[in-house]
Amino acid sequence: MTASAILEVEGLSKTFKVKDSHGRSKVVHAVNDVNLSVGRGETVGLVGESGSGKSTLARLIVRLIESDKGVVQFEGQNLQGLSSKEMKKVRSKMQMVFQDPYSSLNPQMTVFDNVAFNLWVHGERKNTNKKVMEVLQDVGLSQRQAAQYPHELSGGQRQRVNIARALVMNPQLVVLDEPVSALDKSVQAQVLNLLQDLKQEYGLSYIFISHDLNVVEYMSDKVAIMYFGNLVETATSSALYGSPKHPYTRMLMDSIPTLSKRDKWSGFQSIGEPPDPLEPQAGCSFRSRCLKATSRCEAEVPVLKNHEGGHRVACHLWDNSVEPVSTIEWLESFANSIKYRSLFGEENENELE
Amino acid sequence: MKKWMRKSLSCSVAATVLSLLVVGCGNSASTPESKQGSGGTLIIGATFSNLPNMDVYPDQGYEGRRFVGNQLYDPLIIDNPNTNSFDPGLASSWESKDMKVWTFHLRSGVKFQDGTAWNASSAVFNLDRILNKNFQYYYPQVAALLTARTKEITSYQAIDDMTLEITLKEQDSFFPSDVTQILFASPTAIQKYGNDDYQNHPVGTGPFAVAKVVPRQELDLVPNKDYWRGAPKLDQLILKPMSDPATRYAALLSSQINWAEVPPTETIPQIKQKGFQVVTKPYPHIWAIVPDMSKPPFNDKRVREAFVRAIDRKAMSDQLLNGASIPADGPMYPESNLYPKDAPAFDYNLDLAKQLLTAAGYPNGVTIAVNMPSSGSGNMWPLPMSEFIQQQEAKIGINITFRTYDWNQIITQYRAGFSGPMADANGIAYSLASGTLLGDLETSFVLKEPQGSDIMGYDNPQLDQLVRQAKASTDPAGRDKLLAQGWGIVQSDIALLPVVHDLNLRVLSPKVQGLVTPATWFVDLTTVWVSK
Amino acid sequence: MEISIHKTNHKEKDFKRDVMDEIQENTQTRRSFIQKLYSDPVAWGATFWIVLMIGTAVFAPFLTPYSPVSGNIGNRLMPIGTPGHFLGTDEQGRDMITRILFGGRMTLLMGIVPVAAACLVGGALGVIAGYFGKAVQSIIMRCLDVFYAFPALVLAIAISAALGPGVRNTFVSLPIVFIAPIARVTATAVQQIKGLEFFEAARVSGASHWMIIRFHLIRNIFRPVFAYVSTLIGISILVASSLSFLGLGVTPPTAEWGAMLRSLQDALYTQPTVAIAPGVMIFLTALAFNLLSDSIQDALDVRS
Amino acid sequence: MTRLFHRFLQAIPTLFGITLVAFALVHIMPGSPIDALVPPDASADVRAQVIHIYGLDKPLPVQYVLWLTHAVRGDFGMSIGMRVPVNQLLAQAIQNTLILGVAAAFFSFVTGTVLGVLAGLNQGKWIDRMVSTLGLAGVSIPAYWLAMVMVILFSIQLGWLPSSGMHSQGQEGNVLDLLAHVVIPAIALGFTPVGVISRMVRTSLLQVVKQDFVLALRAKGLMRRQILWHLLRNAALPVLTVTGLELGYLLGGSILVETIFAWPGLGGLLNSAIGLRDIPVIQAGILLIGTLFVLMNIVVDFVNSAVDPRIQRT
Repeated sequence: MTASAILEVEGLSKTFKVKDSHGRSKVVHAVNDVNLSVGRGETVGLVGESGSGKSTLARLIVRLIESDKGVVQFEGQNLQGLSSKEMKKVRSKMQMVFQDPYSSLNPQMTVFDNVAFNLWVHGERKNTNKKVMEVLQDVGLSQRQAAQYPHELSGGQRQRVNIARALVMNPQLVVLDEPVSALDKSVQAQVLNLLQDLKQEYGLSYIFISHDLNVVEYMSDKVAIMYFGNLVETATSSALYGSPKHPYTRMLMDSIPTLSKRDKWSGFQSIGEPPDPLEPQAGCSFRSRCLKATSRCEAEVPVLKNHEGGHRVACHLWDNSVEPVSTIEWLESFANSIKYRSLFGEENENELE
Repeated sequence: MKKWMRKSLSCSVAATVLSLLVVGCGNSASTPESKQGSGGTLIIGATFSNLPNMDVYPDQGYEGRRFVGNQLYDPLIIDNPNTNSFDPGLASSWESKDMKVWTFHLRSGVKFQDGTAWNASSAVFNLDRILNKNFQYYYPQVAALLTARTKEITSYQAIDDMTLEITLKEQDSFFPSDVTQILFASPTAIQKYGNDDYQNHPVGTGPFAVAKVVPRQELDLVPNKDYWRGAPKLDQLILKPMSDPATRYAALLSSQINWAEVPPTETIPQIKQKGFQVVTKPYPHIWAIVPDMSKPPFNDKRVREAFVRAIDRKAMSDQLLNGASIPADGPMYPESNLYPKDAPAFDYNLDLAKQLLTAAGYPNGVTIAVNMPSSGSGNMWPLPMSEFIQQQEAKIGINITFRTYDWNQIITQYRAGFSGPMADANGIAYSLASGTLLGDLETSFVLKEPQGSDIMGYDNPQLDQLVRQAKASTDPAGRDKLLAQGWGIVQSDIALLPVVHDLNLRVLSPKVQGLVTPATWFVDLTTVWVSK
Repeated sequence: MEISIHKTNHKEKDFKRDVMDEIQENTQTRRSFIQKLYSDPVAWGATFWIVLMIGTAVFAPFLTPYSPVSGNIGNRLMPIGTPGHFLGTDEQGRDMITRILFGGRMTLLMGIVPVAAACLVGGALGVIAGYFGKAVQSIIMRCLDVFYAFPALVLAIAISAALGPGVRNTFVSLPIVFIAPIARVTATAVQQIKGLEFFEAARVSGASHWMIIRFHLIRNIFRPVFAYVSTLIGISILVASSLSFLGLGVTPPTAEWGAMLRSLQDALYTQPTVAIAPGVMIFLTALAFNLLSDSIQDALDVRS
Repeated sequence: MTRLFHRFLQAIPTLFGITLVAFALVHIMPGSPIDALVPPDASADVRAQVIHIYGLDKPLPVQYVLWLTHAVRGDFGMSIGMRVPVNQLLAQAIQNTLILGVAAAFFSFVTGTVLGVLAGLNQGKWIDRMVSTLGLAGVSIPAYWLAMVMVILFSIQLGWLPSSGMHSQGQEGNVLDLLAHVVIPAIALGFTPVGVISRMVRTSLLQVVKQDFVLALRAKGLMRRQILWHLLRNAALPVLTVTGLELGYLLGGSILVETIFAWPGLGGLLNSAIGLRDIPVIQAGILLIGTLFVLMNIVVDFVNSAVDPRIQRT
């Protein structure tokens, strides 16, 4: 909770009502009591499996969907309860870049119009032309491409348009929702570098969402790990990657051996199955996949507690200040105990492709 | 009276031409080669869109009465279809000294089709059913339909087992013709089935009895072997509702029926060529537009005259209808003994029509709405006829919007008059069997509802006076003279916008024998047989 | 709101991709759409017939010396090939060519106007239903379901019967028939667009509903909806002429092909060729619109 | 089964709406229904009596509830025009309409399948194009006009078939006679769906041809005819579903065709009831058609999703 925080999220929760296969109404806690702060000029990485609630959290922050509980403070202003008119002013300072370069651009509008639309919305008619062309240039697109339609561009180019659309508003904070996951590896690097450059140039703060730990490490100052709607561990990038504390974080890291690991949708699925969100279990939501789970984990939900130097983790194992089993030991016993043994090997083979 | 001479001459010429053109075949039908024979199934394609209900007052207009009512039931007095005179029916004789108290001597030995004996008590049962509100079997639905015929009756009683006495409010020499419209049903059947269900199991004294009903499709009748006038010659009589002329014609050509009412007029030459019998004969009938004389523009006689003069009724009869009608100048048809020979004619004259319309204050024309039936008894071919009139009137600036309704609806609209659902209409195209009954003049042009149907808001004290005299008259010849005079007044006042007189066109298969072409709307089917 | 829970994730993604692919493909055909139509001889033929019909309908009074409403009763039911009346005359002695030319006016109007009107109303309802989702959508769609529950012709007949015959009432009853299907197609298209990220991006920009609908929605649903609506014109022509044939639509003396068939029905046995002529026109015109619609769908490649 | 049950539950609001439409439509008709019941020259108390008998003196919502409660029990009252229970009329009419409908569906199914197979086996050739044009012609042709043309040709000119009605005199129950009567109306009615069905057959045939098992069959050395039989069996279900859906269309087209042929079915009954303002019949008829249509859609939907689990409609 630094004074220079541009965004502070406190106790943010969101539940969805869904129907299960039998048609019964169920409540899913998509985001559960999340606290997060983003400092000015900072990049906060948000990591989690698909379905962990990170996209929902992003949409709650930019108020694409309304939260049930909690506060989002942007530049000290509580966004909840703002009228759509007041919100509109905030929106110019807080933008979002979407994941899918295909569906995130209006196919019936030119690149220029796609970007300029944001300016039209805010009634800026005067320098539209100049501003749009500038920002397109900044993201590395040419004048010719401005007049083209999205389908005439490559995936990477489209993602540049996507970024340009966010930047044309001159925002303070950009929420990047898996901005490179749909791109080829080589293009990913280009876009990531572009994002780094733009951050300097425009003085931006980022919330960078990804399931790819390597990418997050490269981008982020601070990292938050999300599991099942909860933040389970937050720390500076170096602290987290240096000594991951939560068993889940360890699992994630150990399942991705190298930086060049191919992006795969099922990347995290290899170790156990997450529980059914429709039938949440009592206690720690990770305990079914955790080898060190105790009776306490079944009874009590762990809360995010501070450890050394702002490294926070939500795990009962760390309450007793006892060093948990080493990672290797943990993994071995895990591999022995479950029937997914062979999966690690396959992951490794994949990496060689 | 040069005028009527000319008119009468043209009429007779027209009639002669017509008889040469069309009636020629009719004659052959009325004088079939073999007068002897019996049996066969007669299948009639009638103009109604649905089978009429079969209570004593069938709906679907006179078509329902002709083919259902008169076949199942008998009245006390029969309006002879061929001679235009009264014949004894269920009463073998009747008399009245003062035209107020009428005594009917009932025919003995007559039985209803279910064996119930016909006598004064069954007659009273039937009258109670329509006149006595306290009677167990009082039936408002039928009673309402007969109001115009029973309006004069104050009391009735059985003098003895076979004598019925009816007392009227006032002298009424028209009463016998009203009596022809009151039919008698078996009290046993009404008691057995109750008023509502009775119409599905009708029992009368008539020449035919119901064998089978298929709603909307056909009514099968079988002859009443014990019919008091002698059993009908047919083995079977079948009625089929076919509201569309083309359907009737097609059915005739493909032998699905052997008797077609009013086929499409343009088919007449073809029909003859194919050897069918084409039957026509003048009878009391007028196809007219009944104007609303209580509001503009038809409150002005000049507009009414202009309207009539604008229609080329000769072209309509000869060309559009291929000779199946004769032009009309008034409600009474020329062959009638009630025809007003000295009444004015309104020849086709566009210039005069235009002048009259201008004089009436419509130099730029006027727009009117007229309701009309889509088909139905006596309505001939309403669609082409109304469209023809529409074109003709447009030439002098009268623009007509025709609105089409089902015939049964037009009947109720007509009864309701221009104050009810027709309030926005200026007229209604309607076919009247005017002159069928002695009381028609009074009912249509003197009495307003509920007793009569002078819906056009027509009033002429001179006519009222004449009708009152005729009604009280005890001398039939004098009465008819007065009535003819009355019809003349109606004609010269143009209380009805006359178009054409129907000639009752029907087409029979060559196998249908023995028909005596009737001079009225009604028809006697007991003489008919169908050869193999 | 669709929640992205683990199990459905793949499917949802695939679905999005499908919709996008479709839109992209359509966009790619943007230029080739006209080219495709241009190189389609059937489309040419159909367009030629429609343009011919429109032209003759507009210039009908200059193309014929006769009146469409009044004729010479002495010349009724002349056969085809009569000098001066090439297609013969009708039961009132009116020139058939004249009647057919003027009748084309009504038929074209009855094909296009109700569909256009239904498109405005049904399109708006569909956009509202699809855009605002959930409660609004169920209310609108449940109401429209009721109209969907009748075969088009039955609904048109029932409404026309209730309102009474006449051209004006036909222009009320026909659009009502088409509103429900158009709204449904539009709502489906909107929902598909709504699931796409550019739509969310527009919302993040703070754009008003109207801006989003105008720039992001209507542009993207136009093609599928247009392709669907083009199939309705032929149906509208048929339903309208059916109403007139039953006496529930255009009333005499106005020339309209269905009404002409009705009044010529009695002449079916004496002058069959004259009596069926208006039906040929209905058939050819409906066919032309259907062929054109088919070609449009092919060119837009939206037919599944 | 639960899914089917759910679909029925979902249809309840729609069915409720249909009853509202059926009730409301006749009440926006101009003129009071009482005019069809009682002549105006009837006395006031007679009028009042009849109004009371038909319940027309009650407020509209009450009339609606009364009508609905009776309708749910299958009692639609007495026909005003024909004074027989509406049930009786409807039962007979729907039976006759079904005869016509099934005959038409049979015609369009057989013709559509044959044409579709021809087109599918000759993909891209002239016969394929002919079939697709014929299909479009089917949906462009006014059924009533086709009926008129066929009557001229086959009844009047050639005298092969009867021009109207359901059976000849005294031939009730004679199946051959009924067949002779049903031919023209069934073809006129069934011509429109031929195009839709043939297109469907063609598509599913082409889809099946692509599948491996055809190759396998060929490899097994099966005769061409035998392969075709296999193909048809695999393409049959979607085609049957489409035919089922088209039955709903036939219900609509039957109004015109039945009127022309004086076929005593539901369409003709409804048309004449409209002319007569026979309110109980109109209401019951509209309700019946709407309900049949909805049920048919549910069944078709259900069969569809049962056969092909990929199709999940909301």
